[in-house]
Amino acid sequence: MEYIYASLLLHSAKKDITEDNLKNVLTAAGVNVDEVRVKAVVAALKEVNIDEVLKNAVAMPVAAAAPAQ
Amino acid sequence: MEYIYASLLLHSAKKDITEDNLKNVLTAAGVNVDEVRVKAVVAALKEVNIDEVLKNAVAMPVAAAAPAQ
Amino acid sequence: MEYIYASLLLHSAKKDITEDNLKNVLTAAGVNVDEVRVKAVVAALKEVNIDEVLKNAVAMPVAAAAPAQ
Amino acid sequence: MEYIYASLLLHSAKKDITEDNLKNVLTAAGVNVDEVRVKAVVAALKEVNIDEVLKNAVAMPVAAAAPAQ
Amino acid sequence: MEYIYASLLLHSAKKDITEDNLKNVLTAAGVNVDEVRVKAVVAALKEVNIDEVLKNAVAMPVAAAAPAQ
Amino acid sequence: MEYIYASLLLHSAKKDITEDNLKNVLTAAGVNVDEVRVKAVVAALKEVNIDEVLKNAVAMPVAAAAPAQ
Amino acid sequence: MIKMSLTVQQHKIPQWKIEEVKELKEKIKQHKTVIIASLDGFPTDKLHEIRKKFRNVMEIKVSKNKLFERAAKESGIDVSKIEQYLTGTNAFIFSNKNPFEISLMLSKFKLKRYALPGDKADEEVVIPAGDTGIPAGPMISVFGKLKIPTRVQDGKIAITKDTVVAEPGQPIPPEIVPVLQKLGIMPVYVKLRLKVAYHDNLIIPGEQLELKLDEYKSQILESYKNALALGVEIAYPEPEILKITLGKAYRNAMALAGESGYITPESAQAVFSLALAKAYALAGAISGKVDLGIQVPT
Repeated sequence: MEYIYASLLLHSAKKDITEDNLKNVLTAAGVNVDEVRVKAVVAALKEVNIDEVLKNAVAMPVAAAAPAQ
Repeated sequence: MEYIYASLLLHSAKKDITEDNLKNVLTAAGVNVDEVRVKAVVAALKEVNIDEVLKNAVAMPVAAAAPAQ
Repeated sequence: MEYIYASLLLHSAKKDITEDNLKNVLTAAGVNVDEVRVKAVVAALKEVNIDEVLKNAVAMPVAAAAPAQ
Repeated sequence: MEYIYASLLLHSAKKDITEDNLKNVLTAAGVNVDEVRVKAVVAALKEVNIDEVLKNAVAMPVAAAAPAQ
Repeated sequence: MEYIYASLLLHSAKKDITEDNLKNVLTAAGVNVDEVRVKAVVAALKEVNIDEVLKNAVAMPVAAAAPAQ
Repeated sequence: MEYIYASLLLHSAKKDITEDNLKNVLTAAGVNVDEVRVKAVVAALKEVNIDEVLKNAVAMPVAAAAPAQ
Repeated sequence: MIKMSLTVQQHKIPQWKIEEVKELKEKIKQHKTVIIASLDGFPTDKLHEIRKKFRNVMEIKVSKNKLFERAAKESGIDVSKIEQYLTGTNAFIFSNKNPFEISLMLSKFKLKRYALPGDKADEEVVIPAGDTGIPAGPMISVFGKLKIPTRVQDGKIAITKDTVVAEPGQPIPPEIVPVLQKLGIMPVYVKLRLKVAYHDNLIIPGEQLELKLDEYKSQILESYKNALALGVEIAYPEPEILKITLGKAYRNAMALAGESGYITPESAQAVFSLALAKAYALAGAISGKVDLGIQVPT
């Protein structure tokens, strides 16, 4: 999930999710960056309206059934 | 949410959520780091069992997301 | 459900759900194509606004069953 | 979602979700196949019990949709 | 439920739900038509926005029976 | 959904869901009958225990209460 | 000469004060965190319990504000930023821990005291069944008024049943306060109020020091949900996310099957459930007006 968190961090900090930015963040977090993956994530996120996705994520019914132990 | 995303990034990368690590990640993301906040987050997350919180989240519906346009 | 998955694949790839396209995909997946089914599916889907269906499918409360441990 | 629908199609057709099979299906659907993504999806799905996931998905609300227009 | 199914069939086929239409459909299905009931159903449905009702039915969580096993 | 409603009507009227019966009902409802679809539905229903399916559907919390007018 | 010695005389500071400032300076120098905590209204005997509990983590010193201010100034702390907190009676906490951690530790350590008239209960106050040792007398009517069942046994009042006299947050009936003391029940929490922390040249006001862990938890949850949602949206190939994406794809397929009436053994349930839901909705909409001869679940 590192690539997703790093992307969300950038988005949240109002920075563009570019390959360089993503790599910087991941490297700073001590992640061994996989160039191809970075490219894939950046490309995929370009087609997504992140704000919209997050809005719906929050609006989601949090029927958080706690796992029955 | 930058501080939380950064923390989850570290957690996901199996790094300790220390002040230094957090500051590094935030700085790499271009965030103007607030020292007090970093300290607060680090102290709070020492008390919170992130894995436990996430486990409960998984029981949760993540329907998510706007229709792809 | 192969015919539905194949249709969704085509829809997702922004291709028309025609008999030929459906047959191609199904064949590539190693499915023994049943002409009647193909025709039926193509005809039925013509009457459906797939985007609308998907939007609603996703927006629905996904009252997650707690993962049985 | 193309890679996901293609995977489910293969699963539903009781074919192995291998890189080759996935590529064949995607190509037949006219998708420009991204080798890296195929690898990633195949690898990730190896760790997922698809039948289990689908069973749980059904425990969730059976979809639905706006009336066909 | 025959009268309801027949009404839905007519509605779905974009035909008016008249006494004659309803009787025709029911008769074709081999149902012994009850004139009074036909009249009552037709009259009652006149006051109902069927599309609206169906839309709401669908938006509801049809919480699928979890596969009992 | 016409084919489904017609099937349910026949089932509810305790008639066999044969191609002829289905065609009769659909024709009576003014539907332009698509032979292929009729065949597909009848064939598909042969593999399904409708009573069982309906029982489960009803057993479900089909919260399909009428919308308050 | 005489004048000079007079001046010295005037500025003569008692030796103990000099010693104390020196000690405070040492402690400031040796610790990264200095917290000023208010002792106003804080029972001093409880300070001892805190000291005992946390002696490996922090040192607590009660001192005069003036002396601390002098020590702080001489240690190079910008006193102008903390002098507003140097009023009333204060304790000074020295530690090398992150001040937020200190704050958490202190808030988790429940110190209890006896109730005073007018106090609210911090936890459920139960008068336990059993002998009270209180001689039968006017107290019987107090118990009666509070609906505490009693009987007299050997001239003493005995409670016959555990009885709650105050729920958490409720005021404690003043009449019962002496009884609680007699029974050794301490239903009120005391907490050291942290006024400000000085740490690494940062001044952190007390209200900021209180970490709301529940908020952190919900933020983590929200972040995680966001990550999953975003991951699902781009069908990110990671098992954690794929599980959800597969479920979504499956539900999409079922929805499409349902809406298009596509029947397979797998989709039949979805198809007929949808059809039935619609049928029942329609039946429900007219059931008040028409006898359909069926039962419509509502």
